Amino acid sequence: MHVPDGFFDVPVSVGGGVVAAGGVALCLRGAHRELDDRTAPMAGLVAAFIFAAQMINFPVASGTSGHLLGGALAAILVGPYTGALCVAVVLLVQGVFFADGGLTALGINMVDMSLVTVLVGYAVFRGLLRVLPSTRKSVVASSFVAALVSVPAAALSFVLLYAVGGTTDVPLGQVATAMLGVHILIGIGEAFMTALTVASVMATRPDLVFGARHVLPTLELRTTPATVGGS
Amino acid sequence: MTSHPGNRAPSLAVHQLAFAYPDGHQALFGVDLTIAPGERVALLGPNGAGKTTLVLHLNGILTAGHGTVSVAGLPVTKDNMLEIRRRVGIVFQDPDDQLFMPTVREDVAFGPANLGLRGDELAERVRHALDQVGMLALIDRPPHHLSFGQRRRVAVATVLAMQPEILVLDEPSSNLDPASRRELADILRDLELTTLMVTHDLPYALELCARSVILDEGVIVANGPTHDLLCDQELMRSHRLELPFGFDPKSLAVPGR
Amino acid sequence: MTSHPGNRAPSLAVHQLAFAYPDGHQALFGVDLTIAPGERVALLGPNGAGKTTLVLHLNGILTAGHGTVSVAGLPVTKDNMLEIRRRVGIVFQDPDDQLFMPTVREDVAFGPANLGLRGDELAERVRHALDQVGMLALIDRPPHHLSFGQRRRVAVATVLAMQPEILVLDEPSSNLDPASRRELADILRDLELTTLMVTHDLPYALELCARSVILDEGVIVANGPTHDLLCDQELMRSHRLELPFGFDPKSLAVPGR
Amino acid sequence: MSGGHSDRLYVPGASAVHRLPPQCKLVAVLTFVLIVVATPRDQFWAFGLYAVVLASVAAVARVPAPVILRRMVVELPFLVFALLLPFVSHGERVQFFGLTVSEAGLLGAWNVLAKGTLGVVASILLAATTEPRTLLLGLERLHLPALMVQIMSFMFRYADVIGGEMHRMRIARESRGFQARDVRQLRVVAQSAGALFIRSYERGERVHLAMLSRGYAGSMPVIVDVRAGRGQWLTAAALPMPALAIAVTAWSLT
Repeated sequence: MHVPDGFFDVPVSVGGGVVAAGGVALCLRGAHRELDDRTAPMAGLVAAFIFAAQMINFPVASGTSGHLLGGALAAILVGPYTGALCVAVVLLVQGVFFADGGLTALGINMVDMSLVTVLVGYAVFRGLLRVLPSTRKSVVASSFVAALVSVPAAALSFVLLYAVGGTTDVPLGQVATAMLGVHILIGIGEAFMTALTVASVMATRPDLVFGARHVLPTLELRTTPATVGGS
Repeated sequence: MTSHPGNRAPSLAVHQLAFAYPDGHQALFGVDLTIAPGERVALLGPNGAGKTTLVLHLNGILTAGHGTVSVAGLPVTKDNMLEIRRRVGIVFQDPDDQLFMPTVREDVAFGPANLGLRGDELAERVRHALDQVGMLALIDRPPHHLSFGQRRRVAVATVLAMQPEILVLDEPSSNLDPASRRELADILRDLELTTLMVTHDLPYALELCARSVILDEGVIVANGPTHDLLCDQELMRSHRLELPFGFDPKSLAVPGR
Repeated sequence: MTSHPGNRAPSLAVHQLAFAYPDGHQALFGVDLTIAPGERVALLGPNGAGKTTLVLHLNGILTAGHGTVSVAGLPVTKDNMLEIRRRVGIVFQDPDDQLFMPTVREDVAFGPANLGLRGDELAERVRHALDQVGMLALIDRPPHHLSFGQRRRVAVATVLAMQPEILVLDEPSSNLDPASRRELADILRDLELTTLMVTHDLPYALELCARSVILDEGVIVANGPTHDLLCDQELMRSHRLELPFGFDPKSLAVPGR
Repeated sequence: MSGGHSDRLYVPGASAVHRLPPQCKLVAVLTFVLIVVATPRDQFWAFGLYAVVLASVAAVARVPAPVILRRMVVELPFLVFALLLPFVSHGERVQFFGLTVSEAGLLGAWNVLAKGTLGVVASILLAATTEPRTLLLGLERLHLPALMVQIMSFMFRYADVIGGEMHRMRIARESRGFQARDVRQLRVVAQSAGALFIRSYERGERVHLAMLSRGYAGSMPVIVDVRAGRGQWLTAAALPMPALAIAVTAWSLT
């Protein structure tokens, strides 16, 4: 859903740009707080990963395939600030270097696909973890719901923006229903992919799942007296 | 497990294979290569000679622009791709490209499970393959946490679990410490499986393979006993294959199989 | 460029270095190592011996739990970290980790620019370093367009551009084809720079380094002429260092510097 | 064979367009697209003239038409959306090729198609005449935050490396008989993605170590800089200025 030029009128396009710039500036500061002087290489590598992961096609139903958007996944793996920043970088690169998404719509694209997906996805994820027991299963389940909700949330924010500054007069209720319907379907694919990816990282390097660091087991201490001669 | 009656079809038969990449770069210019059942052959050649391109044709990842490949008599075509991929077991250079599952067990089970194996039969395949490379004790560990040498051995097991007709190894000795190198050589020798070994490591080729072929600029330029090829200084030099310091094949007896 | 008066402080002096990782795993147990200006020394040892941990202490990426490291007389401490990192040039094993800038020129300039060099002086440094490794012609290329051997050489240049006191190479011969291996050896020999070479490649160690030390289980267990160590079969075997097939150091004259 | 595709964007050349400093081109393209977006949709002739302006830039830069056409496929998903607009929009119905459609929707579809296409072609020309590296320098000159530019720079450097790893992992999977046929194979695809993430993250850590070892202390040194003179800014204005003239005329006619 990389919006091209001409979809939105000039005021909303510019407004989107201003909001996106503010959001990205906030994320830059947040990421720098989390990663310090590692920010540039780490965020760069994570952005490259998202860029590559978006090229992984996975089968949806016989014949059709989908691909990851990655907002919720990035937020859960590397934290909301770095995650949103990385997705924003990917969108910027796609717009400026690959002509994928209009230059005037760049702000709107960033707001929908980076800020909203990450904000909603991460809020849902952390909210669920707070009420669920501290287990790996909860982390995976929360990832699933977070990703599932994040995609229609982005679609909804798109519809809202369109209501304000869309260039064609369409019946908004119908469009919203259609957009949500389609994006709930896309969200299911996103949810499976996100949850399974988080599960596989949890299995090998649980410390690399930012959103679930508190679920890490504490070190086990063996306080039984040592037997002489070993077992 | 691997008895080879004399009149079987060759494990691998490559005939007049030519290939150009979509960008127009031609990598192979008519390669002929036949490997008999049970033989171990080294594929030598400088960087950019087309070695990887050739390997990717053996199991149909790339398909020939011209010429044919067949494995134990079965031609590599779209229709029998699954059987071809079972028959040709490729161990890639970087074990991290090959191992992606959370545990060693799941990684080794991946191939045979794709072939439809389930339950006890699958479990037995996995155990046997890991046993062949001496890694059975690590079956429940994440591959990510193993040493490089252990990962290389698990990568070999992932392919052995498919009971291949021919084992294809891409730079098997790279990045191994001396002891891991020797241990892998012992394992490969004990397997008694048809093997094609793509390598820069000339001593390793001499140690393991009675016969070698040299690929350069997309054609086979030499084919013969490894010892003879390595002793032909003129031939070696002209294909950027130089023997390492202190290694003199002339002083060695020809190793038997 | 590299004249070494006899009475200078040692290029590297490691004294009683011990270190444990935050998770409690102790990797070094009191390492002593001295390297004189202009010397080339090989650091041998099996996987997991603590070699990487030691290397990361040399330029203060890790800081000692106990003991000291000093480079040409300057102790490795927080206060003089920039000068230490100039003096100790580490070439990491994977050139893709080391070449992170968009072009070869910028990559080689990165180190000296961090030291404050600008303009013509910087440009001259870059050109000279690339010239030393024979890569000047590729100065404007992106690193990912180079072959593996070329990238390894550019990685060496990135460090040479800082005019280090000591060059530390982590597995310099890994993944190189025979010709690239030899070309790199020629370059390293011509540099005439104090060098510490961490390697599994025993023939390469013998070819390039008159002296070797063996690190195992966090201590230096042997220190002497490379040729002598390699000929001591008992010593080598007990530290998982086995000579490759067909390589017999006894049959070789001791290579001079 | 190489996994990435960032190289394919740039069409090497030495034309006046290629030689312009990147910041001039960025500002020119952005202004041009903004003007196009702000043009009243019912002034059909204006969009024809914009296309002529872009075509002359392409001619000066010697970017072949097939290259531009091939890259325009990124626009396809929105073509579908635009085609739907006449059927779902409000307003008076009119006959169009035998179909009853909304007049406003028809205009809306035209609006999106015309402006979207001009925007895509302008972006394609920018990427085709400027190396990614240079474009990054231009963004830096235009005061995009330095940290942002660095992140993009690392992303460009490693997109091919990670793409290559991904490509090799896929080949290794397929070599063991894997075919991604339906939803049940999703787990395997996701596990590869997880492994790829861990590899990327760990490479980031190693790159950071390598940077520290060469004296990195938190800020990247400025090694290459691109400056633009008044003349170059004027040359770059050759794109937005005619567009502005067209737009002003279009506005005055409505």
